[in-house]
Amino acid sequence: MKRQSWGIALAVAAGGLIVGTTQVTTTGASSPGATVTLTVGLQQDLDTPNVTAGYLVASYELWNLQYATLTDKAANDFATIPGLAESWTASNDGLTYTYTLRDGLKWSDDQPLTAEDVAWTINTSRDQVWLNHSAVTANLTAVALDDRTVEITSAVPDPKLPTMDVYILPKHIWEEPAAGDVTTYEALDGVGSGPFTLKEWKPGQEWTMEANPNYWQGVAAIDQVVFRLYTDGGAMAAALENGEIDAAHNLPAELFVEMSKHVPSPDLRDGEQGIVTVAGEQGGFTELAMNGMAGGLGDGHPALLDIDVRHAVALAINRDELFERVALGIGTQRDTLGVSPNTEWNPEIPADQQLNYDPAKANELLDNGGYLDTDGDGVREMPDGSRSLTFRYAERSESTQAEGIRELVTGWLAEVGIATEVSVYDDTQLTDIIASGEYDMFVWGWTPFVDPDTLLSYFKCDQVTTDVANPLYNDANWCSPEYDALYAEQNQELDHARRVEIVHEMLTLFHNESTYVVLYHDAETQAYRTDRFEGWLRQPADIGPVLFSNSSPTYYNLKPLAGGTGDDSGDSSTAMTILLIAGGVAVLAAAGFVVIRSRSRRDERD
Amino acid sequence: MSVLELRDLHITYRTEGGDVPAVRGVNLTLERGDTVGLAGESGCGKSTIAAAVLRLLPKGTNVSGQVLLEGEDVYAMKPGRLRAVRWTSAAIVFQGALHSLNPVRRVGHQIAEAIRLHAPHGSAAHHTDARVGELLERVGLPAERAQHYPHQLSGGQRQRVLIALALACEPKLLIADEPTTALDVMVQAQVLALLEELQRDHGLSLLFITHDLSVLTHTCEKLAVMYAGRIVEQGPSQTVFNSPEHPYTRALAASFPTIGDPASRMNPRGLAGDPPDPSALPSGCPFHIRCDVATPECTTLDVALRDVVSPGAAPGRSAACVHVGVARV
Amino acid sequence: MRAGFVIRKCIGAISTLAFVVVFNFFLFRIVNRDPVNSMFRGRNLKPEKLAELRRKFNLDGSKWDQFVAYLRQLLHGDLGYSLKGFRPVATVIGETLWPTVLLVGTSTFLAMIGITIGYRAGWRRGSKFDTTATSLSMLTYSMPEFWIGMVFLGLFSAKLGWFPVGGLEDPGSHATGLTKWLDQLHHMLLPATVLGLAYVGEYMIVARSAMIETLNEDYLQLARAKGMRDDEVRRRHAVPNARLPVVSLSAINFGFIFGGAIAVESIFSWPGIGQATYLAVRGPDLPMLQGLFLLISAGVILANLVADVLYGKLDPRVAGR
Amino acid sequence: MSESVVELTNVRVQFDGGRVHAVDTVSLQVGRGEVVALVGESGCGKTTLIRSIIGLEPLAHGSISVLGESVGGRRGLRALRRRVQMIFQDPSGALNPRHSIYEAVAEGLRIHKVKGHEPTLVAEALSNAGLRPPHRYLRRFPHELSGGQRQRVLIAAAMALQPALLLADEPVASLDASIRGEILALMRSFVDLHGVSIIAVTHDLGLAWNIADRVAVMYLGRIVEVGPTEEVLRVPKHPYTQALLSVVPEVEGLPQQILTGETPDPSRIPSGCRFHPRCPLVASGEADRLGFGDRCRGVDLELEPEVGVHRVACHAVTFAAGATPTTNASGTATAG
Amino acid sequence: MSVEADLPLASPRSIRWSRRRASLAETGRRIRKDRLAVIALLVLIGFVLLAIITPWITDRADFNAINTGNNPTNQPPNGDYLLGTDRYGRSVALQLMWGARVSLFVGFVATVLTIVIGVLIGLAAGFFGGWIDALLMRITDWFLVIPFLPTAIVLAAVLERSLWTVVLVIGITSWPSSARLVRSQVLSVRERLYVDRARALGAGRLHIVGRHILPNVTPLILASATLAVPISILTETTLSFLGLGDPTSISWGGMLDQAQQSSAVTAGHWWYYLPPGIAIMLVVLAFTIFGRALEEVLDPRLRAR
Repeated sequence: MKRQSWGIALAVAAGGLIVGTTQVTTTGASSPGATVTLTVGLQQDLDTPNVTAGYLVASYELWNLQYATLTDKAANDFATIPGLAESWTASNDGLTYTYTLRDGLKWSDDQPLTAEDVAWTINTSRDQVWLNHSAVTANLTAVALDDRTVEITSAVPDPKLPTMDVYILPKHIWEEPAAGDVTTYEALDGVGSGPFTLKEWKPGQEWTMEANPNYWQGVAAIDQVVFRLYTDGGAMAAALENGEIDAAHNLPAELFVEMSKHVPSPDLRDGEQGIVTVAGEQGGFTELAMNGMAGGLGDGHPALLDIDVRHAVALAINRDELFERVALGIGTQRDTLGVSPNTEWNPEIPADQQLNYDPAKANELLDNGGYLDTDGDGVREMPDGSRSLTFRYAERSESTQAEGIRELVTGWLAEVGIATEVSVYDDTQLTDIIASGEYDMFVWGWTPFVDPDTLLSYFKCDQVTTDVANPLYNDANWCSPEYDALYAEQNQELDHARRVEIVHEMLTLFHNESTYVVLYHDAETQAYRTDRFEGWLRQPADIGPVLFSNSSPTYYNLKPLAGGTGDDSGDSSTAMTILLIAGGVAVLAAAGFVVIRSRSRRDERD
Repeated sequence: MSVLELRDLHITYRTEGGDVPAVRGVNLTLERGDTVGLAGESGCGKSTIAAAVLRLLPKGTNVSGQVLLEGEDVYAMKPGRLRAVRWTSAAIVFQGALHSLNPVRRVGHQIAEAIRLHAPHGSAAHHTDARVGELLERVGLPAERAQHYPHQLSGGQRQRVLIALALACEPKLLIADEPTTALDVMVQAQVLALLEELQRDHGLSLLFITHDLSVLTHTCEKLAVMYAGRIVEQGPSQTVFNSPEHPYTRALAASFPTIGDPASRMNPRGLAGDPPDPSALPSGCPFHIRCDVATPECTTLDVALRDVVSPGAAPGRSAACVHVGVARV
Repeated sequence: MRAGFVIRKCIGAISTLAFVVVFNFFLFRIVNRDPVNSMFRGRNLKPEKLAELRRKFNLDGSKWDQFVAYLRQLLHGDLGYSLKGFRPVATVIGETLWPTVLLVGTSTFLAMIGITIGYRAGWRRGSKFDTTATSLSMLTYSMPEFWIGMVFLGLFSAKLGWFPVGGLEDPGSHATGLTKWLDQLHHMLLPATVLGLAYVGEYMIVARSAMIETLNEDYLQLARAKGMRDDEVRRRHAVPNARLPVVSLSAINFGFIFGGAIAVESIFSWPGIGQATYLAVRGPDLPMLQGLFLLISAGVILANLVADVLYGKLDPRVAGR
Repeated sequence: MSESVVELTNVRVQFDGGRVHAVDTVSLQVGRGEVVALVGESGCGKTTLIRSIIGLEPLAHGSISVLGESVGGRRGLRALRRRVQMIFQDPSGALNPRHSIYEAVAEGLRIHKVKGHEPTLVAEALSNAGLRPPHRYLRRFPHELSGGQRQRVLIAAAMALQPALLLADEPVASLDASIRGEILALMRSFVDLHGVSIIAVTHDLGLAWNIADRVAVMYLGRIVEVGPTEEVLRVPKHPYTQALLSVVPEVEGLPQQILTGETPDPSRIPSGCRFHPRCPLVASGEADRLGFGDRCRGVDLELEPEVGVHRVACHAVTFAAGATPTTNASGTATAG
Repeated sequence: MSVEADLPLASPRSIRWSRRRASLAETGRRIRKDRLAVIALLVLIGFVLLAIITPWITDRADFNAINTGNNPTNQPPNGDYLLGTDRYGRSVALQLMWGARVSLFVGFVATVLTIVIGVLIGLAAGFFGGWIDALLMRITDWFLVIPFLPTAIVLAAVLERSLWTVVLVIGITSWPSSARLVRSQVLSVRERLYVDRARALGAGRLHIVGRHILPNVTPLILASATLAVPISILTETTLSFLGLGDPTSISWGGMLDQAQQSSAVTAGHWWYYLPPGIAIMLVVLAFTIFGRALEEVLDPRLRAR
């Protein structure tokens, strides 16, 4: 799990990242034999194609397509299904799994893909602490029993197994870089086992992936995918509407809403069917966090130690209005954390425990707690009168929604007599401030992995930072032994139903403590054109995104529409020609004018 | 045919503050080989005349009367003809040699430019270069100076370059507008000597404009003294300087003391008051407020230039004062 | 002493560069930040790995040690690593350099049309041409370049669809030769026009006042007296003198255009230095920003040096003695 | 002979770290009520010399004393600058365009805290300088006055402090010829009425003839001839003075002797007699014929020792007089 | 000549005052002749007045998002909302008015900072000369050459986001040109003959600086300050647009940033990004026109022409 801005493979964060859209421009989908190209617009470039070093959302999409995993995730519900491994067996103690690879697996460069590749990837990533592998492989040991059999042993009981969604890398390519500093490897080799492999990267502009002829499920129906970078979301939306791109990821919310209204678009060109918008949930959410001050670091406001104050804060916030006005209703309102894109982990909070907008009750709680406005300045004071209920409120400069949230939240808090002092930080600064504990409340968010364990682990007592130089993950500085006990239990519970139950209990507990006021669950704003391709898949079904989902099954599933036009390059080049001619004429005319004028003027002054 | 003839020339500048009459009815004739000095205080209109001859006045300046260069009215010329006449019929040695030369062009280039502008088409470049060298040597500078930029030359050298430049197209008339004002005495003497020599050798007509009456007396045969846009006295220079008729000329001449003359020893003389503001001239004779012999009629009567007919007066003298001329007969 | 003049100017430029290096280093250490900590939260990285990363970003040791290390790196042409995926800053800059050179070059060229206009306007001070040109220049000068970009993008790309909404070339284009050239031209026209428009006014105004400065010079009067045509006087005598202030201001303006490119490139998704800066600012990717700043400064310092030397060439008085 | 107001002894002024010898060993004495004209071409050091008297240029060598007190050091500077006043060549530049005439005249009074009713003092000063009635001028600004009036304002401001010595740097060079006489007459009247002494720097020999008691001719930082005006201008002894006089149009009868070459450059002083490269005697071979040509080229010399009131620094003169050529002796001129 | 001027022996004070009045009147007269400058000045006065009275005639709370829940969002201009509303239903017109306060405030304060630094350094360099001059000018050259906007951006990116940071950043990056200007003016005034005369009169340094140099440099400083304000405003705008301004206060640049963030351009919400842009343009244009007119009147070098 990670902060929203550093999305990881499975989840994609929205937050304040400059994300892009996808754009699909094809050249000649209609003519047989021509390359079928899907163009996707997005607002974020790759950081690096090197899977051991990158961490941006865009890069995960690349790896999802380029590297197959032992087990796949079902498109509709994330169920673990066979991937490179066609089957697996578990040992009795549940610590060891033996996977059997499919027959005849080949890398895109025609080298055979063997169990040795798998074992090498798992063991090396564990030893070298690769960024995107080590969370899964930290406790694993893999042994290649033969070309098609690999045995993986976990040092601790792990409910996540047998799911093995780690990118398997081609040993013959990576062995050499891994012998040195693997993170400096450029990884432009484009050798993989997934449906598409990297063909070319033009940093700052786009990257192109081409269909892998050796993909184990067979070669994809589209020949290549171009990921096109737009720094400006509006420009990306315009490109989608103009047909320059086929799909867009992370559209600006306003334009997304606007587009949603116009389905099908009234100004379609011939043969176009329209633009479909998709608000894809990933389990990510935005929260207002309050400093619980466990661990003794920092200088949080003492009033926040009082659960009544935290409840009052939660009750003062009209989350429904916030969701409608700031998130524009894109996403879902949920009472507590999302710990997985899979909604089965979300608990139902009993009605009597819900903390819905009720300023009267908030006032009552505060009044009863002795937090009264004794000096009549509209702001309550502590019961002992020592200081006022003025909270430092931190937000991220990267977030486009921060302003709306701030205006509303601070406004509502003021209405129950709680003052705020707003500061704006970039992510790096805010992280440092949170680590130092010198804050009262902040707004940020998380996006979870499919398995809830990681996000749940962040709120354990041992994740409270006590050393500024080595920040841990419990950013609310909240500690509950009860929660910790439940965590330990689910962590090794191999019975899925039971594990879900425990997680529900943990989340309800967390909700009731009101350390986080979960404002809303975000959704990816995506849109695609329906005139050239069909087969768009949402993951998970009905609520998830079509692109940048956990395993991004859409691309392989897409088929070009017969008779679909979309080769608009003719259009634009005609326009360009006209334009150039017009420009040329204008330049000539201007030059002529200048010459004539200067002729006629020559003698004026004499 | 006269080389230059000014006929009833009036020049009025148009400024934001209203019209400023700078020249008010000047008649002047230069025959071939004549050297005429034009003297007067600042603001009397003498430099305006220099600019007027080649039609170099600012746009919008009102000119009436005629300027005849070899019989042809400069103000009736078509632009092409005007350009052809400039520098070939008359050339000017401007005042302030530092500013009259383009600082970013080699001086040789600037001379050559004038030659090329008026050369028949197709004349070879090396002819021009040779001619530039020749001209520079003519004014006492080594030919290599052509390669120098103005700032690399001294004031006197620059003035020589300007003279060479003026000679480039062998004009019949040379107008020297305060050519020595900024120079040191000795250099001034050098330049004056050079001008005299050139005038003699080339049979040039010379219109010499300066405020320094004593310089003119030595350099020019004829002298015209201007006051407030008008010539107030005219005649052979020695007689004008030594026995002026007009009270203004008399005062002006007296302010150049003759060294060795006991009359001026410990007795500086000059003229009270300041030169008149051309935009607000006094009524009558504009000089009357500074004049020590003014009479009541001077405040209303502005006498035109007329011949001095007093007995013993040198021929060709004229003055514009009620006290001279007819009155003395 | 021409050589002496050039050497003097070079020393000046080098000292400025040295200042920029020092300024650049300490500027980014004003705030105590540990990007590594915040960047890799949630990764369960071992402390050894974090320490290794810190070393990589030159964040360990005292400030002085860091500075020495920084200098050593610089001498090897190493600008450090971007926080984005450990890519060497120098590599990233290398990739973004060409599009910016293209864009800034084109728009500078466009903006320099203002010089010609300015000369003419100044020459005919007060004429209708002058009034029109000056008014328009003041107008474009007063508009923030990115705002012009927003308006143009909204009008010509989003609404009218005449131009692509951004990028260097068509998506997935592998065109070569003329097609590629035309494609890039088509993409560049809008941002280059915006950037050019934003600065054309400044060039025009500077050129105009430089021309007006020369208007009353006596050598123009002399040139006219020589029998030169009016436009020749302008071209051969007025312009060479009016060029001097324009040259030195062009160099300074070059820095401004670079600045303007940051916002404009980001609006038009132009994959150049400007967009990289924008992304680095929003990141924030401090090592990247540091490298970019150094590069841009070096570019502008170089431009100034060229202008200085050119100035010496154009005006013999400057380098003459 | 009256007591001396200012006494310069072997004054040397250098610029550019000693590369340029603007003034090179000059001695001069000016008596009370005496007017001395310092003549020479531009660059000969005459302006530098008077600026050094008022402490605007530091001395490299030698000493200056005014009314018996030596100049130099910051202490006495202010007092000195009351006793010595200066007027400048360009009256427009010497008046702050933003200060009214009143302030221009009052400035010195204020600096020196002159006792008395300031407006009265100012009005009197203006009146004395011929600006009458004074109150018509008080509120005016320099640009509203003519050049002559401005120079009168400067003179009024200087004289308001009742100085003993007036230094005039080309006081009429920038004025119209017709105005010059009036200004010179005004200056002379101050000498006659108030007994002020004047050192007037000029390139205009006519000015010297008009008002000066004595003339000192400078060439390349050194006085080459000094003496009573009538003698020096009527019977110049130094070839340079002779040449200078010959080219002045106001002088009748002298055959013109135009020196070749440019105004001398004080950073490159020739060896021997500093005038020898331009000296007509040397150029014509006359000096060699008479046998002192080598001396002209090789031996530097200063003014003759005090053998008379009219003194010269020329090998021809000393040779003719049979006197031993002086090389290092430094004579002091006596006031006439 | 006025009767008053003829009064004999007026007191020095009255002379000084009448002189000041006269020069002020003269400046005013010259400016008044420039019709464009007068219009520019009126525009400026209009904006400043608007900025001043805004808190009296409008309520900041009216466009606090918390109070705009019932307003229509993204409405084009209409009877209720003269310039329409933004994505949170806030009146663009109100934002524009309050934004004027911030933009002008930053423009003025940053300019004051710029000028103060510039004048101190320029005065010191010009007056003391020698090594102080050489050192200060070397530093000035450094700052002059390093590109202004990138420097400002980098500084603002490193420092915390607030209005004062923006002010500081503009001050730090834009002082060199005013320092150079002041220095050159000081040098030129110092060489004037009247300064020589003052020294010859016995004036001390303080007297010369106070009576001659400063009064002659001040008008130029004033003119260049007027010309520096629009640059400060543009810089603030750019920084805000790049997200480096103070997000908690609304400035015109911040509005443009907001417009950009909410995709107003591509969504066709022209009323959101045109008004602040036009306001910036008007103010900058007015300042520039007025500044240039002022410069022409106050700068003797330009006036001479």
